[in-house]
Amino acid sequence: MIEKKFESAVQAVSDMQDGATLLVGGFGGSGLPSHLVAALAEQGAKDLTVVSNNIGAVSDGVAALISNNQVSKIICSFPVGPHADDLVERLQKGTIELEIVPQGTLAERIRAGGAGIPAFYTPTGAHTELGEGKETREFNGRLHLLEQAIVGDYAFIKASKADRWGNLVYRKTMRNFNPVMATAAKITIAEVNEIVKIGEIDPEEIVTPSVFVQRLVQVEAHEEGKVLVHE
Amino acid sequence: MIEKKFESAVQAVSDMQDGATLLVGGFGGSGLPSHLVAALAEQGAKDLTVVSNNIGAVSDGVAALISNNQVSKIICSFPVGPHADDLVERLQKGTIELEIVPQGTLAERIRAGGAGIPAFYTPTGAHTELGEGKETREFNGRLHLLEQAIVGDYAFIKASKADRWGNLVYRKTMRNFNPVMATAAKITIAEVNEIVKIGEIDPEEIVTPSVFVQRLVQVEAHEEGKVLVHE
Amino acid sequence: MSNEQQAMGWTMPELASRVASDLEDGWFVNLGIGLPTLVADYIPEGKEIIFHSENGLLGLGPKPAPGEEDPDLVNAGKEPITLVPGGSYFSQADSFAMIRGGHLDAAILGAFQVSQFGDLASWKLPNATLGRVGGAMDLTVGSKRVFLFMQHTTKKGEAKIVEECSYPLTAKNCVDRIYTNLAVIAVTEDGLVVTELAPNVTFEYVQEHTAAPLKLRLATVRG
Amino acid sequence: MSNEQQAMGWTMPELASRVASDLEDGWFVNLGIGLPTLVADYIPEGKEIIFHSENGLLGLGPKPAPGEEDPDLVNAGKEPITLVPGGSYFSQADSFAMIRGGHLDAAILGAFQVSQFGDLASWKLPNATLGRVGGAMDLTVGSKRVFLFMQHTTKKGEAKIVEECSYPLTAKNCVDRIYTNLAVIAVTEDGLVVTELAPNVTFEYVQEHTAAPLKLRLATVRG
Repeated sequence: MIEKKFESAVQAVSDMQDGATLLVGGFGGSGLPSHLVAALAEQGAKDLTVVSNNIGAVSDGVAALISNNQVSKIICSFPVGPHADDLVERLQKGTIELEIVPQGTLAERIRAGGAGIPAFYTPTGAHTELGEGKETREFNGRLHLLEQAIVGDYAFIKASKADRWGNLVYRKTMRNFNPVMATAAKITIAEVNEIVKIGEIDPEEIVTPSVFVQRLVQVEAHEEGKVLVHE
Repeated sequence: MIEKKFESAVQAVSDMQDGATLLVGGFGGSGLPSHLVAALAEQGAKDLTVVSNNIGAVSDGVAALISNNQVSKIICSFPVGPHADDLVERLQKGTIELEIVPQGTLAERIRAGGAGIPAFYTPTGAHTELGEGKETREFNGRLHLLEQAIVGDYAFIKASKADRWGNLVYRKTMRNFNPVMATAAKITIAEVNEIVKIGEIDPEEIVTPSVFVQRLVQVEAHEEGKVLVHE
Repeated sequence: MSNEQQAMGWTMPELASRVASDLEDGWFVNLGIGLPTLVADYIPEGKEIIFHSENGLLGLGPKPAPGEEDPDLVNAGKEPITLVPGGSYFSQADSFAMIRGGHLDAAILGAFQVSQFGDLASWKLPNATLGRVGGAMDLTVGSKRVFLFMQHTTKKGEAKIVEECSYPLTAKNCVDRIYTNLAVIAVTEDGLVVTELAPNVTFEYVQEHTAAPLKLRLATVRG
Repeated sequence: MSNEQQAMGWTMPELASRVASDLEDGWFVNLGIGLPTLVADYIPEGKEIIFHSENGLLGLGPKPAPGEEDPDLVNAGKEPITLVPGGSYFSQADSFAMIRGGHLDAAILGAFQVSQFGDLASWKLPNATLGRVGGAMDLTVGSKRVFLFMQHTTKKGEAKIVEECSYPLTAKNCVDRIYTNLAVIAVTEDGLVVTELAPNVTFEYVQEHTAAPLKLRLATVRG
């Protein structure tokens, strides 16, 4: 019988190794799997490559792992925010590497990773410093960059509801990077507010089919009306 | 005020020009926009390039346009079925061109067309006759083909329900190529069984957001229990 | 000079209203973080404009009433928002497929600099350690029209409309129209063309605060 | 000889049961059109195997009762099917992202020919005007494991397991295991290895009906 539920976030991340590549969902605090991030901070795996859209928007996101010296490389689109100081300091010391990627290219590289597409061309970033050193090619008279897929060893994602097989639904803009990161890791761990019986989620409403989720952790929903992103 | 509904399938296709590229959704008879196809057969535009997964599975699909001599090129994955005779005859006469594309590559080329990705690499079809003449490249020690996006002038798709803005939901495996083709045409025409008021479709359930649909036509649902695909 | 200049012409709400009047019924429009979000408040009655937020929704509505904020419903600036009836949610991959695939009728964005060729610089200050690219590069290459919504000069009074951008580029040759407190300027193959002047602003004044050559070709007064 | 040979060893339902016993609890499995669909009927109790159908669903269930067919619910062979609780629907792009992205634990497919290197030919007869590629090329390059489910020879008694495929290839070096009415054969770096023989079938008989060298290395009898 399929059982993907782990008793705690700490248990779900316990086998993470130094040097792993980790995808972390969320857009700032919205849809951020903060319990999994906290568990990883406790677990202590180091030398991580972390892929996440925003770094520094909230204190309980990837910023916590940076402050904890667990991260050697960041791939993101928006490394700016009230909690980016430790990132800036480590960049200046040269103890962390930063790769800034346009948000759509970041999403597409992750989608490609999940979809078995090793590389694709995009017009985004051509003629800019983010395109420097990348292979280019013209299509329809327009310059494009060759971009490579991103695949994670682990993905931490957040959803509102799951069933035992790992089917997931989200709430509103909580989706953001979560459904796409779910497809692109060897082990996707979903932090959810509710686990319901098989068959209780309408098959037409499932956003992330069960095949993409390896582990589930149930956590408390954040308090009603508490906006996590404004600290 | 946004109003995408046309009075009839005939009106919705009336401006189609000779030489247009047309994407037709459906997988055999499942999710096939048969009223739009019939309207186009009546309208008579010729020299069409038609992109559709199955050719010949059902009589009221693209096979009808081929028999009507409206098609000069077919791009599909499965040109075989009880209604493929006219295709075979025209291929032998050399009056129609056929490009067979693996189903996943077909879906991905259309998705790329809708997503602004002009080309991508896939392992599918490497070392096969369908890959002959295509640019190849190794990634991770494995041979890949460079595949180009497909964009349509029109897409004919089928959905079960729409609202005035063009948001769409589907029924079961009716989805197949419909949501992806909806994204990849200049003018997407959706044949739907029901048009409901704005706000009546749960935003979490919308599969094709309104931005991808330019025209709507309401048609009768096929008869309960009638399996169109077994003729 | 700066504050004096920035006080000239249209106020930002007036400019938002001016931009809103150019959006057409049924358009799908992305509003950049900051000033451009003002535009949503000035859509004329009877026009349906559907706003896109790149974090994954179509149908961005007004700010929620105090106490009604939902942490799972935010815009690209991570501020609480609402969804209008007819709105929808989708993932980042789908949101940027929409953007890059050319499905948005317009993106209304801010700018550090814009060149006479429509090159845009908006994501990074020169010599900054960090840039904040977010969705800016995708929106500028993908949207059918890119409109800038900005003060005509910097707070220090420096020209933002220039011959060549000296700041890191967001995209080349992508801007279609520039709305500033002083004027509406079209980017054409023929260079920058002032098509409208704010009340009590002369063409000469606009040219004086612009570091690229301008032409004057006033559009017929809109009904 | 042909009918005699095809009557030897396991019947197709027995073979389906044999394949089903090798599928592991929790696997996501695609069953090719035709014979392989038999496997779904023989999953041992207590094992949860989730079947994928490339036209866009996970959780393929048994055939509907007569009169209960739904034209909007079909499998990749366009036959009416059902969905089990926990199943889901998705588009072709998502379905093949799942396939090509390596998310399926196994694909169980038919074959015209398979070579000693695991090259597969399954989509087109030599010199045919038309081929029916469908999802075969994606499934073979994308699935974690490719199992063939087939008669050991053609109806005419010709070997289907060959040194080099003479039919157009579906994919190179993609097959992991071959289940036929005569034997279970693993494709290894060391060549084709018979790991199990059907009742009353000798290794020599299998070799005689196979146009590529076989090795014998019987697996321990399964509990």
